[in-house]
Amino acid sequence: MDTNLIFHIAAFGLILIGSAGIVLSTHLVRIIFGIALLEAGANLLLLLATYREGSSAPVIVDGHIPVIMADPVPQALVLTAIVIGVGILALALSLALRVQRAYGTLDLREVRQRLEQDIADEAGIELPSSIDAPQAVVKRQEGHA
Amino acid sequence: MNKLALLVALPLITAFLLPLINRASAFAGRWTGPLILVVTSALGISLWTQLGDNAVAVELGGFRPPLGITLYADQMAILFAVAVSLGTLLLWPNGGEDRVRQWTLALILAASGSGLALSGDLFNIYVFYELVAVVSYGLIAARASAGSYAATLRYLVVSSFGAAMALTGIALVYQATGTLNLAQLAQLAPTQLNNLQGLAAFVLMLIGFGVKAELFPVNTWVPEVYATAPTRVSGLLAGVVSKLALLIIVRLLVLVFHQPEALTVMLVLGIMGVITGELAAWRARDFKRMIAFSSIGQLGIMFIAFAIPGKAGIFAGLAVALHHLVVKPALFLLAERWNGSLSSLAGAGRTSPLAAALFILLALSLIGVPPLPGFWAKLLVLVELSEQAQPLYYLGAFVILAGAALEANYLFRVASRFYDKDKDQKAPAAQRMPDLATASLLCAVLAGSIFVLTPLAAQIEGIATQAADATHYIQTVNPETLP
Amino acid sequence: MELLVLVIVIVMLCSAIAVLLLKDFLAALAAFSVVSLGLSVLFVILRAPDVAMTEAAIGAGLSSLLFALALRRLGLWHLRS
Amino acid sequence: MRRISSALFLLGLGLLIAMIFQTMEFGSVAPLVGQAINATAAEQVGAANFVTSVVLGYRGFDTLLELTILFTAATAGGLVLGKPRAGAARDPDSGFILRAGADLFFPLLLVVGLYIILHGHLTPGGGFQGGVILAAAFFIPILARPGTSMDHRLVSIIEGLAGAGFILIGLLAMLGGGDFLTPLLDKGELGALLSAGSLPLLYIAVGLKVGSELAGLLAHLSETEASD
Repeated sequence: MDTNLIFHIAAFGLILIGSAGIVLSTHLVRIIFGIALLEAGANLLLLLATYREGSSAPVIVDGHIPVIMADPVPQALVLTAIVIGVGILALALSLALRVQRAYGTLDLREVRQRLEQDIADEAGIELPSSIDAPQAVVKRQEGHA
Repeated sequence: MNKLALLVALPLITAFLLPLINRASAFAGRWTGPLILVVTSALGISLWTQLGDNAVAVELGGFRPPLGITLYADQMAILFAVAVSLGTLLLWPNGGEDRVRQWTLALILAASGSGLALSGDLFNIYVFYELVAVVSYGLIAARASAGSYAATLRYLVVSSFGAAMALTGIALVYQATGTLNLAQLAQLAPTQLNNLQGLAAFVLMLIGFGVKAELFPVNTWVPEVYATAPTRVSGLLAGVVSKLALLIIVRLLVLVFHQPEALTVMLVLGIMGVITGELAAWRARDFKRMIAFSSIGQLGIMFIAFAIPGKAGIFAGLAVALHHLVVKPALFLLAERWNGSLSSLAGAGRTSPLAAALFILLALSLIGVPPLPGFWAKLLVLVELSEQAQPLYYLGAFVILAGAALEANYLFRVASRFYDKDKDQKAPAAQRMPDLATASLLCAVLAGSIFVLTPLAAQIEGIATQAADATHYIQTVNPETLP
Repeated sequence: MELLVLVIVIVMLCSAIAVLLLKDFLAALAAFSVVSLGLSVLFVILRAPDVAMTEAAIGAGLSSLLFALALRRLGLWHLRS
Repeated sequence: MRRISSALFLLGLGLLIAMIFQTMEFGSVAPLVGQAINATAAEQVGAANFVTSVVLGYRGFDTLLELTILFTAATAGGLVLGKPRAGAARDPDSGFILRAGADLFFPLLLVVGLYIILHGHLTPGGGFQGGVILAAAFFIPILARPGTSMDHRLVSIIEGLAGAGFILIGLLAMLGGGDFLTPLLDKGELGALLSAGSLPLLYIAVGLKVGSELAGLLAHLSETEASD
């Protein structure tokens, strides 16, 4: 098998697994894990964009200039993307702490319900009459089932 | 002209130093931020007047494109950069506990918004976009209520997903072309991105940047965030930031992605946005979420308009976008005190007659009643849509008309509540002076534009012509041809 | 070389799935670190030492530390005793 | 309902990726910009590590924004987590070994971090990697002694000045008539410690900024009271 193909499978695999984690998980921490995995996959894909086998790292050591150097641009981009990712990760975890403190749960469905309730309370309307009414009813039925 | 970078650098350095300035003198801390925004707005306007028909490009770091990062300023870019600065100034955060942090964030929002409008490098756009996203999280969570934390976290999840998708799209573009400079991409696109991979990259970036532009499948955050964020922040996000995301998508369409399928995808998603947004707004029972959903509908109209190929689409879309840019922040300012259910607004017309009058003016323009600017913007979109003479574009026109009918229904339902006599309920609180003054100012701009409609339209058409001209972009940036 | 890459990729993808499926969050965090470490080895193979260092320091080190702190504060450290 | 739409969404994404996989020609296009940079970076910027040339030279603007994102995340994190309550529940004491280890590690990490930052233009590594190590150096003692807290005033002074320093170096170039962020100073001899013009200065600013932001974020997270 081609090495390049394996690398791409890894990148797209991480992207798919991360997306699945974000879309299908119901626990907020799990969703944040999904975001981190998705970002890792995207970073790998970006680095692979112009990778060619047989190149060497884009660093001149002791005045020795390699014949084929790897493309330094995606490396710089991935560097940037990794640091951005960790900043957002920290913020996401801080928010998760706050949400848990406020609602006592990190289950996405419960958080959504409490959020709807909060918005409805603040506006002074009954919850079932809100726009998400059909969904809320469905959710409750799922809960009973 | 290399002062262009100051539009980003000045607010940024002020933001870095603001906590220190505030520690030295609370007075200086209070006024430095607005002062800097006045300076950048003035700078932007002076750059605009120098600009004329010739766009300029600034090579950051002194590296010739495509090696370095380029800032590209045409009239459209500077227009939106100034809009961000002015918008942040008008909607300067004034509530909550941790004010210095909020002011810092607002300054960064002004810097990153201007940069987003000006940037001419694909990855740089991504970084700016993430910066705008992180700033918005901070500003929304500044409300410090349980709901705002939960809404911010849900927004963060959607937005991070979108950003990762956009990054994937950028990786695909880089894989196919080996460059990130938009001008050089415009040169290479016809040969190297005019294929399925290019289309996939566009769809990924559309999903990614569409999150902030309230694009149909990735707009689940909109009602929650606008209902729980501080109203001024909601006004900024819906009014200004969403247009910036749209601006990027338009730039990408003009320069890089020329597939007809790309326009079709945008058209379909825009139609879905209008349908879902207006229907949800019609069913909404509280004021904030009503205008939040109506904002999804309006942005759907913009997506439909920008899906019209060529200059005509940009002209029409820009007209709707500028109209919405003025109307939506004003509506959110009114929502500061009218944050309750629609039925609790009974009698608001007597407690705050000015606010009620402003709302009716805004509503009329939003629906598109002549002679208000909203009418002309919508008319423009409808005319251009019908000229396309294709079923999907006719459908778009029909959906916009049906949406206008729904809008008329729900907005007038609210307006008639204002003058209801409901003995059981006490009338809602009167509007606060600063909010009312800002909203009046925006309404004055809206009403004033009726009298200068012809020159204004000519001006917007000029901006659109310039923005739609990919050759002009390439010539201005003038990237070196690499072996 | 090819075999090495193949093994790393398989381990990484399995760990990534484990991150989402493991009930115990601490175990999920460990699996996540494995993904990050595998990724940084891949970066070395891809001739990107700078990125590999950053991924090891930030992805495997700092992110895991952030997750660990958050799990501790969220009370998820010992989900099953 | 939500499950179904999520599954549909994932299916669409999977199809999109499959389509990309089908049409993508791996490694077929030459790295246009990358090759040009590899050919001219040594002469134009003067750093032996070309990734550093890109990070601080060609794409220095990205790096400034990246620092801003960290700053924003730290500011927003502070806004979200707020000040810790006095007398909040603390973690149990960490024991002698970790404390002694922390004391031992502190100077070591400090030196390693500074070394990596200062050699960023010569060898792999630089402001980001070194900054993370600096953050660890200041954070591990807190982890070892749960009672102590970080001096947030100092952190905010360092982060403000380091960020402003980066921009000021960029603005200085504009005073000289150049463009924002143009590298300054003499490029020196390729591979020497004092080379690559103002790049090492920028990396010091980056390292301090990254270190202080991350240390501040970590401290904020760990100072929030434990929930159990």
